[in-house]
Amino acid sequence: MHWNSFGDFLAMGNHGLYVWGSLLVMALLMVAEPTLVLRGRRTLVERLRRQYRAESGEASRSRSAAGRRRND
Amino acid sequence: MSNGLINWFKYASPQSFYPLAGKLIPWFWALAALFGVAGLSIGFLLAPTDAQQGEGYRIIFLHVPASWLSMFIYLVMAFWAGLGLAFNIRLSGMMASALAPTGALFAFLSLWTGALWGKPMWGAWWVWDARLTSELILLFLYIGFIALQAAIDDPRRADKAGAILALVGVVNIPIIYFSVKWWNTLHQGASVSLTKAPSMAAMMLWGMLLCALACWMYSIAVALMRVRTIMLERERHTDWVRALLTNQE
Amino acid sequence: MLRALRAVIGRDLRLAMRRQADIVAAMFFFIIVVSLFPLGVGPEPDQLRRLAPGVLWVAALLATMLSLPRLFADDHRDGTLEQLALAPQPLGLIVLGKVIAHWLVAGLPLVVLAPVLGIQFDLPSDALAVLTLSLLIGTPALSGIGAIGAALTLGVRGGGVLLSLLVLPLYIPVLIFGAGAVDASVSGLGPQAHLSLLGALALGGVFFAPWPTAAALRVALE
Amino acid sequence: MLRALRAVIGRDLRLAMRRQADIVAAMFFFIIVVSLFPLGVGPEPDQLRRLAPGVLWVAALLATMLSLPRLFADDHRDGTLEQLALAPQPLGLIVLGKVIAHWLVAGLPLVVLAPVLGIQFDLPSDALAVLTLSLLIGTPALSGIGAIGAALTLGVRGGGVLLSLLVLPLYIPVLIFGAGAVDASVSGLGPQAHLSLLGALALGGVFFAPWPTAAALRVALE
Amino acid sequence: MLEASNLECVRGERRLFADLSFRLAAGEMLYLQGSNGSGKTSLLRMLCALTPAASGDIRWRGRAIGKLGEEFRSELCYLGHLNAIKEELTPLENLLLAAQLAQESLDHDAALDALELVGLLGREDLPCRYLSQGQKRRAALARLVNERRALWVLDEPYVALDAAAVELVAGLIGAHLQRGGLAVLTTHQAVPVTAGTVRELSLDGAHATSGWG
Amino acid sequence: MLEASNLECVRGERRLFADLSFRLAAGEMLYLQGSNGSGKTSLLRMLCALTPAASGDIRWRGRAIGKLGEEFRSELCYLGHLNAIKEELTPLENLLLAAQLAQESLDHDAALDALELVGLLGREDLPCRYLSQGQKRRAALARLVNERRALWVLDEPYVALDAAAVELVAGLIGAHLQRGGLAVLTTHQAVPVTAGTVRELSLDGAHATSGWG
Ligand code: HEM
Ligand SMILES: Nc1ncnc2c1ncn2[C@@H]1O[C@H](COP(=O)(O)OP(=O)(O)OP(=O)(O)O)[C@@H](O)[C@H]1O
Ligand SMILES: Nc1ncnc2c1ncn2[C@@H]1O[C@H](COP(=O)(O)OP(=O)(O)OP(=O)(O)O)[C@@H](O)[C@H]1O
Ligand SMILES: [Mg+2]
Ligand SMILES: [Mg+2]
Repeated sequence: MHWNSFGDFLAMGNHGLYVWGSLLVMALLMVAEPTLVLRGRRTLVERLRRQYRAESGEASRSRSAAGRRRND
Repeated sequence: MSNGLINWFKYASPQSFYPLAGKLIPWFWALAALFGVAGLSIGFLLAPTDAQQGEGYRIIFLHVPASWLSMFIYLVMAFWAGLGLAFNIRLSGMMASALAPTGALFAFLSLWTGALWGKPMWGAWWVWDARLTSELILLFLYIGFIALQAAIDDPRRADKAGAILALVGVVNIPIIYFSVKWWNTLHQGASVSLTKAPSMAAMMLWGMLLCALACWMYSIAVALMRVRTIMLERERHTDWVRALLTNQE
Repeated sequence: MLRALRAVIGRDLRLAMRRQADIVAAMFFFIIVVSLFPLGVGPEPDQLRRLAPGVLWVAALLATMLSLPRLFADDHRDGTLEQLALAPQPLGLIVLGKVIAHWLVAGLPLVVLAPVLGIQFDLPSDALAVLTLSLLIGTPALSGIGAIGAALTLGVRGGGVLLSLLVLPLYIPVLIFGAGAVDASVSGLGPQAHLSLLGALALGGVFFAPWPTAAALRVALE
Repeated sequence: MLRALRAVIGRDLRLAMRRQADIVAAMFFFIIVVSLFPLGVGPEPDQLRRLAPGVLWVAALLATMLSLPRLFADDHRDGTLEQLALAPQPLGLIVLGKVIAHWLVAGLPLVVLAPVLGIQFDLPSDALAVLTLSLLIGTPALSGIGAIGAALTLGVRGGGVLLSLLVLPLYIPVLIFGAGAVDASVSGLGPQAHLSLLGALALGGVFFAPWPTAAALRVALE
Repeated sequence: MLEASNLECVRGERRLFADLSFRLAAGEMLYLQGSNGSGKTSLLRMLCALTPAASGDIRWRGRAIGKLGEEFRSELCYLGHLNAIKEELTPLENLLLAAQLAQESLDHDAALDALELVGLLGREDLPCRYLSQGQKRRAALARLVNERRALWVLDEPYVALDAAAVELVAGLIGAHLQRGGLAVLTTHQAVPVTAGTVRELSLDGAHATSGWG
Repeated sequence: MLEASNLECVRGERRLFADLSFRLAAGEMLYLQGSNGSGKTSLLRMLCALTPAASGDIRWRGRAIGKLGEEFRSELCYLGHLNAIKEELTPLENLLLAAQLAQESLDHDAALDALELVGLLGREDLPCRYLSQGQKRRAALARLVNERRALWVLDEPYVALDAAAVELVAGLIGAHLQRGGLAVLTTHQAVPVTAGTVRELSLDGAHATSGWG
């Protein structure tokens, strides 16, 4: 182990701000990216499921739906 | 036709690639975590202080992998794009689109870590040096690629247009890589190369390589995740997606 | 009156949102032009610092100018402009709405970006503040004045470049006061005088320019 | 083959002549941008001399870029592009013709003007010669590379600005070598190395770029 | 209501027509005929005060339209050769924005109904760029469905439309006339407008002057 | 000569038609019908190899047009919804340049004759910007007068034309068919082509598929 104390480790020879700034941002973005991808995937899957459900039910109902909107 | 080629085409169809990718993703995550922990502990806990730069040099374990990956991902992206253009394989266009954001991320990280390194070492966040500038251009190329694809609604057209741009932009990669050689600049030259023996301490080298491997595995994992999403989106009218999403609740 | 104004602004903003790329890419154009200069001129920080206000202002001016030809051309081509001219509101009001929308889309992003780019040129922080302020005041003037040029060159042969020919001379006062304000603050003279002149230009650009613009549009439609 | 090339060039030149304004105004744009800088930056001759190559090159680049959106957009809008794509010649050849015509209209005038403007910046005469030469070699590359961007953004949302986003990164090497050549000659290093790299870019831009451009056009027409 | 007297139209150095006069009352339609280039579009643009006439004057409710300005424009609906729809926007957005600009209130459902009527239901959310030529024209014509302004000036509205759509638009015009509206229309096809009074005016006939002005 | 088999057209997420096949021999004309948005323009562009078909193939003299490339294009004359004339140039210049690009030789006098035929004499030196809508279309159609390439693909050529001009264009197509040419044509108006054999094909009928692909 190279470090004498945890304080030294954090200080990074007076360059702590730069080193930890780099590491933090890098880690943050590398966590954020897969999270965003996962979230995008989840919303897409939900949207598609909804769409499929609507379509399978719609074939029979589409006429009347259009008609209903005309009336109100 | 050889057996290998047939297999290749089989996996090039989204339908069979989708589950395969799903199975591979956890493995790449595991590898990324493994290499990452190893690389970072070597880099931040074990590696000795640099004689000239003090402890600030430890940014190298972040900066260099990010820089390498930003260039490498562009090459891979261009390769997929070219393949798609030449053979009209649906998968390759999707792969190219999936890689672009990750590449842009690494280009940004290279700039960010570089800037944070530059302030203590050079006394400036930014200098208009050839390497820095060309890395900035690389970021612009990624953004241009993403913007171009986003501006075209028809995915097939978007793939083709993006592919042409990616292939034309490849010329920038050698410029970035060799910029330090061609212009004398502030930025460090390559200290790892295939021809020369590495000019840095073995410990540092190992840390850097492990971190780079971690980033590499990370890129593959994220790209695979993203390509699966893109596949669902683009193939939403095919039966296999419909079956997939309506069956597994 | 205000409803009509809001309708026009809303419509143009919606179009800009639909194109998305427009806003983002206008900003990137600004960034890229600013970044080109150090490449062409060389990297000495001291020289760059002295260049910064001029370069940023010229880039802002060019970025605005680049988006001008489309201000009315799209509407002209697809016949919307005729409809606007036939709308019950005064055409000047509609133009005012379009100018405001143009500023929101093409001017405001530049203001937001300027400090970040200023850092790249190593500007001191009070100069940065003045730079941003001068852009905030000056860019509306650019949109307003630009609209006159855009209307005058509408449907005219070689419009795009003719437009810059017409508009750039009118932009020069804005450029001089804008860059001058930053220079004055750097050299300790205080930017107030420049900024208030800039403010006068902006008021004129936004509230006076729409009327000649409207007249020019009617001529273009004849 | 050559006849077809000549037909395309002739047609584009005739259109440019008919618009006249185009050529004249491209030159004026160049002049005005170059003249704006001293206004934004301040008048010290020494500083201006050092700025000159960079400013002139950046201005040339912007002037070229400004004329790019119309390279194919007009033909696309009025249906001529479809006719070109259906012509019996290879589309790449037609694009080559259009690139050459574009250079004659938008590039060559800049080359002719550059020495005059260089004098305004008090450049020594050998630097002037190198500047002109570098522009003569470099501007065809700008036209060729620009054509790719113009084709890729054809009919795409937010085309004009997206175009500059795509094209400027590709222009940067041209800018670096071009301004670098002038710098090198001023500092006594000799501009040959830069000029020959520029030449390579120009050859690539003119003879290689038309093919990806043609591919992009076919994609745009789909 | 609409009255034109001694109109003259000069384009470049060519006089297209001169001494043209007509009157149009409520519920009447003027069907303007004439071969290509005879000046129909030019006349319609004069009626909208977009182009000034070389001589003669045009009155609306007895007052010169040049003087009326906004008052006249708020009673006028013009549809030219160009569709005036934004290719980036969807038919629905185009319709709503057009209504907003004309300071009419049109709610979402009414707009959807109008689009259904012109056969664009199912495409209401597709950017107009993707529509076929005829569908674009339909998107432009959807404005007419809820249009209640008094004077309609329509320049070849039937272009690119299929037979069903032509019937439909003719029906819209007919209904407008029956509500007491006025319409001026040109077309090279048949005009299947059955309601209201149709007056015909041909620019090829007496008013046409050929040769140089 | 021209043969299409099992063509399928998908636009966005919509399948416009599928399983469309036809054959066209020398001297025959295909009159393509269909309501707005049924895919006529899309089909014509496929026939010109501008857009790839989703599936199916198109053959010209027995060979796939995708493979033929320039050989096919040199036998093809396409006229779309857009006029492909330059507004800055005069009709005469437009005509001469179009011929040059198609690598045909057309001399000045022949061009003037063609313009006279389409009724643009006296306007041959006026920039097309000033022409009326119908005159612009005529300027575009003037290309057909001396056109000897085998396959004409015409997308609504009659739009904006007056009755006399429609007759004229129909006559040109008839003459082309009698010379042994082929033509594919769409229009929502009547087709007064009398010479040659006219085959009709409707996209509204059997081939149309609605809903999601
Ligand atoms: C925003 C600023 C910076 C950017 C865009 C940048 C970009 C790059 C790139 C693209 C590479 C990889 C290319 C190669 O391996 O040869 C790289 C490597 C490297 N950079 Fe930077 N850099 C920046 C700032 C810095 C700073 C301030 C330092 C240190 C003072 C630095 C030190 C290094 C080192 C040591 C390497 C590894 C070279 C090697 O071993 O191959 N960089 N940088
Ligand atoms: N500058 C000019 N010099 C000479 N003639 C001109 C000029 N500008 C326009 N014209 C002529 O004026 C006429 C304009 O006609 P307009 O557009 O009103 O015709 P139209 O009746 O609507 O025809 P179409 O049925 O084709 O739409 C055309 O014949 C055109 O050639
Ligand atoms: N991205 C898309 N998504 C959904 N539908 C689309 C898309 N792009 C085009 N379409 C549809 O494809 C069809 C294109 O039709 P096309 O232009 O071939 O029609 P057409 O038969 O020529 O009609 P017209 O008679 O109006 O000219 C239209 O119905 C249009 O709405
Ligand atoms: Mg007309
Ligand atoms: Mg069509």
